[in-house]
Amino acid sequence: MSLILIAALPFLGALLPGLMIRSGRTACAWATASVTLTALIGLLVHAPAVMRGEVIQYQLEWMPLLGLNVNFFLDGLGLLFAGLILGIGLLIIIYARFYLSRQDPMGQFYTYLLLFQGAMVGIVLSDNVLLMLIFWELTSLSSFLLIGYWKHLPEGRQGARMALAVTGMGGLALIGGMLILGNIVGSYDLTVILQNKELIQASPLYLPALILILLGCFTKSAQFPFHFWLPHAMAAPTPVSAYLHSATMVKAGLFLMARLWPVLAGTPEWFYIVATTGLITMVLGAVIALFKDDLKALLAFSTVSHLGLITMLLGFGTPFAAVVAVFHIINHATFKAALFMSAGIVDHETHTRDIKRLGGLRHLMPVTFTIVMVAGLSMAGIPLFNGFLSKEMMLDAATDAAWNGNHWLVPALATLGALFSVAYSFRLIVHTFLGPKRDDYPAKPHDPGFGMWAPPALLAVLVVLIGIMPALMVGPLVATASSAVIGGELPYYSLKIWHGVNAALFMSIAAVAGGLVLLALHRPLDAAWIRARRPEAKTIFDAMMRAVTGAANALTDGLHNGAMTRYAAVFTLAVILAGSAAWFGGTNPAPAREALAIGPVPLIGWILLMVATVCMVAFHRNRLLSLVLMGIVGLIVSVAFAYMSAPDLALTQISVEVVTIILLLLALNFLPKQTPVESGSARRFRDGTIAVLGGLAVGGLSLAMLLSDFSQESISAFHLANSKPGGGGTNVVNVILVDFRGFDTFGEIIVLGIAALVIYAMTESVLNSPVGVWLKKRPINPHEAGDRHPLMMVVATRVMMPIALMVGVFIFLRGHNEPGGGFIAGLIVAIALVMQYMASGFDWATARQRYPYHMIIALGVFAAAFTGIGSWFADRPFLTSNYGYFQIPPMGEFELATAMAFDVGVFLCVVGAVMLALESLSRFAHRAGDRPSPYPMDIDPSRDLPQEAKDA
Amino acid sequence: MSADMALWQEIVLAVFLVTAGIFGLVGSFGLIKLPDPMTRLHAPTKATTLGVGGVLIASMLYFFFAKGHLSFHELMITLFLFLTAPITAHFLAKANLHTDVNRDAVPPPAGDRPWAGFESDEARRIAEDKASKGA
Amino acid sequence: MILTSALIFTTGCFALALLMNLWRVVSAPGVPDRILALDTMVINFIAILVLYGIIEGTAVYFEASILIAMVGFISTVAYARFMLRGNIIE
Amino acid sequence: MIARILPHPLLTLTLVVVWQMLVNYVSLGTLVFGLILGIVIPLITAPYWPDRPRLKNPAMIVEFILVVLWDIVVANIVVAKTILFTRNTSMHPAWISIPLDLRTPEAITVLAGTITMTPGTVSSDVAADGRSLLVHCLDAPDPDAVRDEIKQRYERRLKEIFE
Amino acid sequence: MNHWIIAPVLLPALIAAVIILAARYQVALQRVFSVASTVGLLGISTGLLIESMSGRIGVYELGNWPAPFGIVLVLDRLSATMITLTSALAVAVVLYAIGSGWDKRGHHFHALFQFQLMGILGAFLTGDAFNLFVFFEVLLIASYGLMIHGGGAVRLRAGVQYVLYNLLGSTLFLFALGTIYAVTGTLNMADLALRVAELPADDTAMIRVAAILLLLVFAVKAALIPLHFWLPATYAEAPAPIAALFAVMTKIGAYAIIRMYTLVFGPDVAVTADIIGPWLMPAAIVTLVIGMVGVLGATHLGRLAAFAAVGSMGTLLIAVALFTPQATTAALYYMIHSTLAGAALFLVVDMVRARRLSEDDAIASRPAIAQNGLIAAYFFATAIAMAGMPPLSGFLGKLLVMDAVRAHDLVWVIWAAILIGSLIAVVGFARAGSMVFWKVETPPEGTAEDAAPHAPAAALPFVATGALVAGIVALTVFAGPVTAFLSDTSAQIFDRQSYIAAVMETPRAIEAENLPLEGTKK
Amino acid sequence: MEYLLASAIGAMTAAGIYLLLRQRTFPVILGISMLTYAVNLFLFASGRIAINLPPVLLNKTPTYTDPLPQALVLTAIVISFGMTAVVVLMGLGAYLSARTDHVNLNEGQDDSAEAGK
Ligand code: NA
Ligand code: NA
Repeated sequence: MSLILIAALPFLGALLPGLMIRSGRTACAWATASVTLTALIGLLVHAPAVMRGEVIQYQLEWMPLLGLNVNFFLDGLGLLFAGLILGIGLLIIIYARFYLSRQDPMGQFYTYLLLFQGAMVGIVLSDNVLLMLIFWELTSLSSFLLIGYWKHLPEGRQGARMALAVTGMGGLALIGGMLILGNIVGSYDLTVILQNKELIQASPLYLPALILILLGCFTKSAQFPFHFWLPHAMAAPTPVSAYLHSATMVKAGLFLMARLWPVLAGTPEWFYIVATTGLITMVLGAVIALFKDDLKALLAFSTVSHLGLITMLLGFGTPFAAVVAVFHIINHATFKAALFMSAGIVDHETHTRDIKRLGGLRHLMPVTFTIVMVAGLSMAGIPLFNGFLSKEMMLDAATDAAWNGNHWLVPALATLGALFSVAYSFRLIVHTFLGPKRDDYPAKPHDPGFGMWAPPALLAVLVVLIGIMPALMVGPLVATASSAVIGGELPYYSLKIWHGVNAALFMSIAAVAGGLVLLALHRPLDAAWIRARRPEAKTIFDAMMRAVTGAANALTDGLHNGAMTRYAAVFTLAVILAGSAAWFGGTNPAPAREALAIGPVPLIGWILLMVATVCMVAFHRNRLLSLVLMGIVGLIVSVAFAYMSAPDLALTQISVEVVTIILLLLALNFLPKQTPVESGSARRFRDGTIAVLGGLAVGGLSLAMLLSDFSQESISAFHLANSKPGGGGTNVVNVILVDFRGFDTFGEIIVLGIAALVIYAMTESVLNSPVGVWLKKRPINPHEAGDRHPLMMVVATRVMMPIALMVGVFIFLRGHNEPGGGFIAGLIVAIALVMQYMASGFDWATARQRYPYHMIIALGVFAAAFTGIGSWFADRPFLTSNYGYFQIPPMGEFELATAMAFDVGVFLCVVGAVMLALESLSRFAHRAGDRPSPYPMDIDPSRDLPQEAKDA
Repeated sequence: MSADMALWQEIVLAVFLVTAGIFGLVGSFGLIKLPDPMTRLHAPTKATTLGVGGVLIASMLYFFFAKGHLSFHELMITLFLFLTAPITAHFLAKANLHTDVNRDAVPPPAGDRPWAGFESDEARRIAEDKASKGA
Repeated sequence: MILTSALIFTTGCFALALLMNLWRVVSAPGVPDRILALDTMVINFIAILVLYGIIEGTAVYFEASILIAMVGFISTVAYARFMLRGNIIE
Repeated sequence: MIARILPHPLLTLTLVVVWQMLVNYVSLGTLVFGLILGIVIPLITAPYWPDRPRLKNPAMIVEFILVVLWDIVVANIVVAKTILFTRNTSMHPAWISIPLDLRTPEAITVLAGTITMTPGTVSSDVAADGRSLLVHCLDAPDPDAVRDEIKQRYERRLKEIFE
Repeated sequence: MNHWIIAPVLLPALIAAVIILAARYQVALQRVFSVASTVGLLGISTGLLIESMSGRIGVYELGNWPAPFGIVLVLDRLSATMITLTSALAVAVVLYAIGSGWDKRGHHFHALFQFQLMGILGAFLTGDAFNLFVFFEVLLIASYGLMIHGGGAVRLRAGVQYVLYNLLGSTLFLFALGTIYAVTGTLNMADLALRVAELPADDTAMIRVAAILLLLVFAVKAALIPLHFWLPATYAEAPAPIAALFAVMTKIGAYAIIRMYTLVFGPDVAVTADIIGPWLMPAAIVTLVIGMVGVLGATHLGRLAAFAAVGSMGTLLIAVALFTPQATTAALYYMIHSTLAGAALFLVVDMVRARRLSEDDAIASRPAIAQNGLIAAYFFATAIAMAGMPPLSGFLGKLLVMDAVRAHDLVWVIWAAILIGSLIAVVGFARAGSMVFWKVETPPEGTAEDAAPHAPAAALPFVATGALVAGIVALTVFAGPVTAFLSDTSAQIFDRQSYIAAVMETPRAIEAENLPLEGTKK
Repeated sequence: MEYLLASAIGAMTAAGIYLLLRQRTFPVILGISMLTYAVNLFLFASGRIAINLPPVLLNKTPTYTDPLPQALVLTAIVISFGMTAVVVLMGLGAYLSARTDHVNLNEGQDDSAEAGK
C-alpha cells in the first residue's frame, strides 16, 4: 500500500464513524477498526522490505515554492512507530467500543481518534519537516478534541486547553527550529537534512535550532518543566489516555528526537540539555507517581518518568543508549497501554479510580488483576517481563554517562528513579488488588466482558513474550529501528534476560529492595507528602494563564477603549510625526516661484477667515453660533475660489454649503444646543498643541508647495489643449469632469446616491425602533413660535422657485462652456425644492412630489451609465464622448454633446440624493398628533372670501 | 479696468460707487450702533440693500460704458435682493418677537386671534377646527 | 483716476462693513442679531464680488453673486425658522 | 385649456424676462427658448401654486413700482440719517397694528414687502386670521400717522391692482 | 475592444440602480438581482483572472483618452486576483445574508451591497491615483450604510466612530494626492512611476511626505497600528455578513500598499526607500501582536474575530513590508487565506448570535444552542485557519511568510512575533471555543420550552459558511498551483516596466494647440 | 497671496484638529468640515494659484490656471458633502437611540441629554 494511503486512510476513515453511527455502536466500532486494520496491514506489507534495510518512499509535490511536499518514507523507526500507533490504536478502538457508555457520542469519539491516528502516522512517515510540522500540530488539535471529549466536565475542558497551550507552544517553537534547520541545509526534506550532520552542527544557528526543536519535543513528551499538562489530560476517557499517553502522542517527542538524533545528537549541548532534562523528569515523575492516589494520575506520572528515561537515553548520544531507548519505547508502549486500559476497567467497574478506596479487587476481578500484575511488574522492572530488560540496559547505559566529569551522578539518579518506579508499581498492584476485600466500593466490581479485557490481555501476553524471548519477538524490529535512529552501524548489544553480574544488576537489585522499603513506608511518607508545601503545577499554570489572559484583556480593552478622542489624537500625531520625519529626511530646494502680491480684497478675506476660524474654536460650545461661523468660513472659501480663478468651485462650494447648513440645522433641532465643558485645561492644552502642530505642518507644506514648480509638465496642459477640439467644451473644468475624468464623476454621483440611500435606510431603522415611537410621542415644545407656514414665505417661494429652476436650467446648459454644469444645477434645483419644503411644510410638499427621489437617483445613475455604455456601440471605451452642432431654425446653432447626457445623470443624481436626504431627515420631526396640512400656508384670508370673489 | 472712459462717465460711476459704499458702511454700522434688536433690524435691510444696489448699478454702467454692452445680470441680482430682503426682515422680526420682545408692548391685532407668531400650535388647531365647523 | 479712487473707497467701505458684521456675529447679544449680521455679511460679500468684477473688468463672478444671494437668503430663512420653530421643515 | 397650459401668465412673462437677463443678450433664439422654459417651468411647479390670483388692474403696477422705488431711496437716506445722527436715546421706536382690507396672500405679501423696503418700517408679523399686519417703526413719534400713510399710499393701490 | 474589464464596476452599479428603481420594496426581487449580480461578477472575474494568466496586462482607457490624461483601468494578475477573491467572498456573504435574514433587517441592504462591491472592485482595477480615492469613497460610504444596517444604539455609536475615523483617512488621502500632484503634475499611477523616478535629486522632501502620507492612508484601511483603532468596534458591532465582507476591505489597504510601493515608490526608488519598508515592518509586527493579544483578551466573539482580523493584517503586512517578490507571493497567499478565514469566522460568530436568546456573543456559557455540534465544527475549522494552525491555509501562509523573511534583519523578532502570536491566538480560540460550545448551561427549569434558543432553520447560512471553509480547504490542497500563480503575480508586480509600458503605450502628449498653463515649468 | 493661502489652510487645519478632538459629535463633525475646507484648498493649491485666469477658453487670456485640481476639488467637495450628510444623520441617530452624543463609546449614558426628558 502506498505510504500516502497509509497516512491518509485514518483521515478518510474519519468520515466513516459519523456515517456509521446510525447503524449502531458495534458497526461503528467495526468500521473504525477496519480502517485502522487496513492501514496496519498496508504497513506490515512493507515490513519485510524495511527489515531488509530498504527505505520505502513516496513523493508528491504540494507547495514546491516553499519546499513543502507530501514526501513520505518508511524506515525502521517509522515502521516501529507506525506499527505501534496502528496496532495499539486497533486495540483501543475495540476497547473503547465497550468502555464508552450509551450517552457518549461514539461517532464523534472515533472521528477524533482517527484524526489523531492519522496525524500520528503522518508524523512518523513524513519525509518533509514542514509536512511533519503539519501533522505535529494536528496531533495537538485532535488531542484537544479528545481530551475535551467529555465537554461537560470542567476538568476535561481545562485539561484540553492546558495540553493544547503547552504542546501548541512547543509545536510553534518546533516550527522555528525546523525552518532554521531547513534554512541551514537548504531543503526541508528529512532525508536531505539527515545527511548533513556536519553542516548542521557547524552552523551558528545549531543551538537556536536545537533549543527550538527540543522545546517541541519536550512539551510533547511531557518533559520537565512541561510535564504538568499530562496528568491533567487524564480527564479524558481512558481509551484516550491509553492511546495518547502511552503509545502515541507523548511518544511523538521521543520520535522526533530519535529521528533527528543522527544530525543533532553527539554534541555537548545535546547531552546536557537532553540527558539532564530526561534524568530530572525520570526521577521527578517517579517520585510524584508514588504519591498519586488516582490510578490514572499515578500512571500519568509514571509515564512522565518513563518518557524522561527514554529522553535521557537519547540524550546520552551513544549508539548503545539509542538502541536501549528504542527497545524501551516498545516495552513501555505495551505495558503502559495495558495498564491504562486496566485502570479504565477498574474505573468502569468500581466507579472510582481512587486507590485509597480500592483494595482486594484480586478476588473480584481476577482477570484484570492478572493483567495489571503482569504489566505492573514489567513497569517495576522485574525479570521475565519486558520492562526489566530495557531497564537493565538503561542502567548499564547510565553507568557510562559522565555529567560534567562526574561519573556517579547519573547512575545514582537513574537508580533512584528505578527505585521509585518499583515502589509505585508495587503500590499499584498491592493497594488496588491485594489486601482484604472491602464492602464500600462505589459499585460492585466484577471483571468486564471479553471485548474490554481482551485488548489489555493481548498486550500483557506481549509483555511476557518479549520479556522471555526478546530477541525472537522484537530483535529484528529493534535492530532496524535502531539503525534508523543511529543512521549507521549498530553497536554491540544483546537482547537477553541474563547479562551476567554487572553494575546494572546491583543497581537493579538496590532499586527493587529500596522500592519495597518505600512501599512499606508509604503511609508515613504519604502523610509527609501531603503536609509538604510544594509548587502545584496546575495552580501555577492556571495563575499564569489567568494573569496572561487578564493582562491581554486589560491591554486590549485599555488600548481599544472606544475613546474616539484618543484615537483621533493618535491618528493626528502619527500623521504629523511621520510626515515631519519624511520631510526632514529629504531636501527641499529654495522657492522657485515668486509669491503673488497681496491685494486688499484677499487681505480682507484672509482677516475674516482667520477671525471666523479662531472664533469657531473659541465659541464651539455654542453650537448654533459655531454653525453660523462655519457658514461664514464656507462663504469666504467659496469667494476665495472665485477669486483664485475657480468659478465652478465657488458655485459648487456655496451651494453645497447651504445644503449642509440646512442639514445640520435639521439635526441640531434634536441635539443639545450647547456642548458641555468636559475637557480639563491640561487636556485642552494637549489638544491645542496637537492642533497647532498640525496647522503648522499643513501650512508649511502648503507654502512649500505653492512656492515650488511642478518638476515636470502637468498633464493638465493636455486638458487645456484638448478641451475644445476633443471634448467640445470651453469650460475645461467641466470637460474634465464629464469627459476626461468622467469616470471620477460617475463614482462621485454614486457616492451621493449612496449617501442618500444610507440616510434613508438609517432614518427608517431609527423611526421603526422604540426611538421612533418616543419621537412621535414627544410633547410639543411650548417655546415654539406659531405660524408654521408663513404666508409671506409661501408667496415668495411661489415666485422664486420657478426663477430658481430657470437659473438651474441656465447653469446646466452653459456648464460645458462656462462655469456651471449638472452638479451645480442639481444643487440649485434642490435648493429651490428645499425652499418649498421650508415654506409649505413636508407633508404638503411631498404630496405634490410626483417622482420618488429614489427613482430620480436611480435614473441619474442609469443616465450616466448608459451614456457611457453608448460608446460601446461605436466600439469605443466607456464614456467616450461625441459632440456636434445642430441648427434648429428659430433658435440658431446648438451644440449637443453626449457629455451633456452624462451631465443629466449627474443632475438627476444630485437632485434625488439631496432631496432624499433632506426628506428623510425632516421625517424625524413628525409627531403623532401632527395633521397633514391641507393648505400651503396656515394663514390665508382669501379662504374666507366667497368662491366667486376668488374666481374673479 | 483698462477701458477708456469719458470723464463724465467716470464721475457718474464714482458717485454711484461712493454712495453705495457709504450706505453699505452705514448699514453695517447701524447694526452695531442701534440700541435694540428691532431697531437694528432696520439698518441693514435698507441701507445695505441700497448699498449693494448702488454697486450693481455701477457695475452695469461700467460694463456698458467700457464694453458698450448692457448687462442684465446685475439687474437680476438687484431684483433678487429686493425680492428676498423683506422676507428675510420679516423672519428676523418674527424671531425678535419670539425671543426678545416684551409681548405686552405689542399692540393687539384687529381681530380676535393673536399675532400669528404668538399663537401656539394648539390654539391654532382649536381655532381652525372651530372655523371649519362653522363653515 | 477718479474711478480708481472711488473703487478703492467703496471696497474699503464694504471691507470695513464686513469686519463689523463679523464682529457682530461673534458678539451679538441674541441669536436673531447674529443671523441678521450674517445676512448683511452675505450681501456685503456680493458687493465686494461685484466690485472685484469691476476692478478686474470681468463678468465671470456674476453667477457666484446670484448664487450667493440665493443661498444667503435660504440660510437666513433656515436660521430664523430654526429660532422660531426648531424644526425648519415641518 | 389656456389656463392649464399657462397657469400663471404673469409668471411666464417674468420667467421669459429672467431668461433674457440670465443669457444676457436678446435674440430670437433666446426668446423662443425662454418662452419654452417660461411655459414648461410653471407647468412643473403648478402643483405648488394651486390657486390663480388674477390682476384686476395691471396698469397700476407701474405706478405702484415707481412710488415704491422712490420711497426706497428716501427710506435709505432717512434710515442712514437716523443711524448716523440720531442719538439712541432720542429715537422713538414703535409698534403699530395695521388692520388689513386686502385678502389675497399675494397682495398682503407685496404690501408687507413694500412696508419693509420703505421709510423706517419693518413688517413683522401677520395676525393669525390674516386681518392685521404688525409693523415696527424705527423712529415714529406719531404711529397713527404712519399707519394711515401706509394704508393710503400702498394698500389702496394694491387693493386696486389685486382685488 | 475588451469591455469586460469595466464590467465588474458597471454591473453592480447598474444592478443597484435597478434595485432602487424597481425593487425598492420587494425583498425577494432584490435577492434575485443581488445574487444574479454577484454570481455574474464571480463569472466575469474568473474570466478576467484566466485572461490575466497569459501575463498580458489589459488596459482600458476610459473615454478613449490616452493615459495619463484620462483614467485607465488596468487588469493584471494582481487586480484579477483581487477581484476574483472579492467576488467569491461576495457570493458567500450575500447567500449568508439572505439565508440568515439579515438583509431584511433594514432598507437597501442589497443596493448598498452592490454599490459596495462596485467600490471595492473599482479600487482594485483602477490605474489612477485620484480615481482610487473616488472608489475608496464609494466603498466607504456604502460600508457606512451597511455597517449600521439594522440599527441599534451601540451599532450606531460604533458606526459614528467608524465614519469619523475614515473621514480622517479620506482627508489625509486628499492631502497626499494634492502633494503628489503638486510635485509630479500627474495622477496616473504608471505615469507617476515614471515621473517619481525622474525627480531632481535635490527636491525630495515633498515627494517623501506624499509617499508617507499615502502609506498612512492605506495603513488606516489595512488596520496597521496605530491607525487600526477603527476596526475592533466596527467589526464587532457591524452585522456579521458585513463584517465578513469587510474582511476584504482591510485587504484593499494591503493591495494599495503593494501596488503603490512597488510601482510608484518601489524599493529601488532611492528617495523613499528608507521610509516605507523600514516603517511598515515594525508597525506590522506590533499589529500582529496587538491583534493576537486581543484574541486572547476578548470577552466577546465579535471582538475576538475582529482582533483576529487585526492580527492577520499584521502577518500580511509583515510580508508586504519586505517588498520582495518572494515575500509578496507569501503576502498574496496569506491575503486570500485571511480573507476567506476572517469572513468565515464572522459568519460563524453570527450563527452563534442568531441562536442565542439575547443574540449576545459573550464568551461565556449559555444554554446549548441549536446545531451546536455543526457550528462548533465550523468554529474549530475557522479558528484553526485564523490562528495559523495546520493543516489549513493559515499555517501554509504563515510558513510562507516566515520563510520569506529569513534574510531580514528582524527575522528573529518576526518569527517570535508570528509564533508567539499564533500561540496566543490558539489559546484564545481554545478558551473561547470551549467556553461557548462545550461549557453549556442547562436552561432554568420550566423555561425549557419557550426559552429554547431560536434555531434558524435555513440551511443557506451553513452552505455559505461551508463554501468559505471549502475555499480555505481548496486553498490548502491546491497551494501548489495557487502559489505558482501568485509567484507569477509577484513577478509581474515587480516588473514595473511592463506595467508602465502597457499603460503608457499611447504617445505621451497630443499637443494640438499649445495652451500655456499657469504654474507649469517649461 | 501664497502666504495668505498657506496660513489660512494651516489655521483651518488647526481649528479642524482641535474640534476633532472634542468629545461630542457635533463639534467633531464641524471639525471634520473645517478639515475638509482646508484639504480642499490644499488640493486646489496643488495647481498653484493664479488670479483672474479661469480655465474657460472663451476668455482669451494669455494663460490659464491649472484646471485639473479644480476638477479634483469639485469631486472632493461633492464626496465630502455626501459623507458629512451621512455622518450628521448617523450622529443624530446615535444620539436619539443612545441618548448621548458622546463620541467615546466608553462614556456612559448622558443624563443631561434633552432626549432623555
Ligand atoms: Na419700511
Ligand atoms: Na470621454
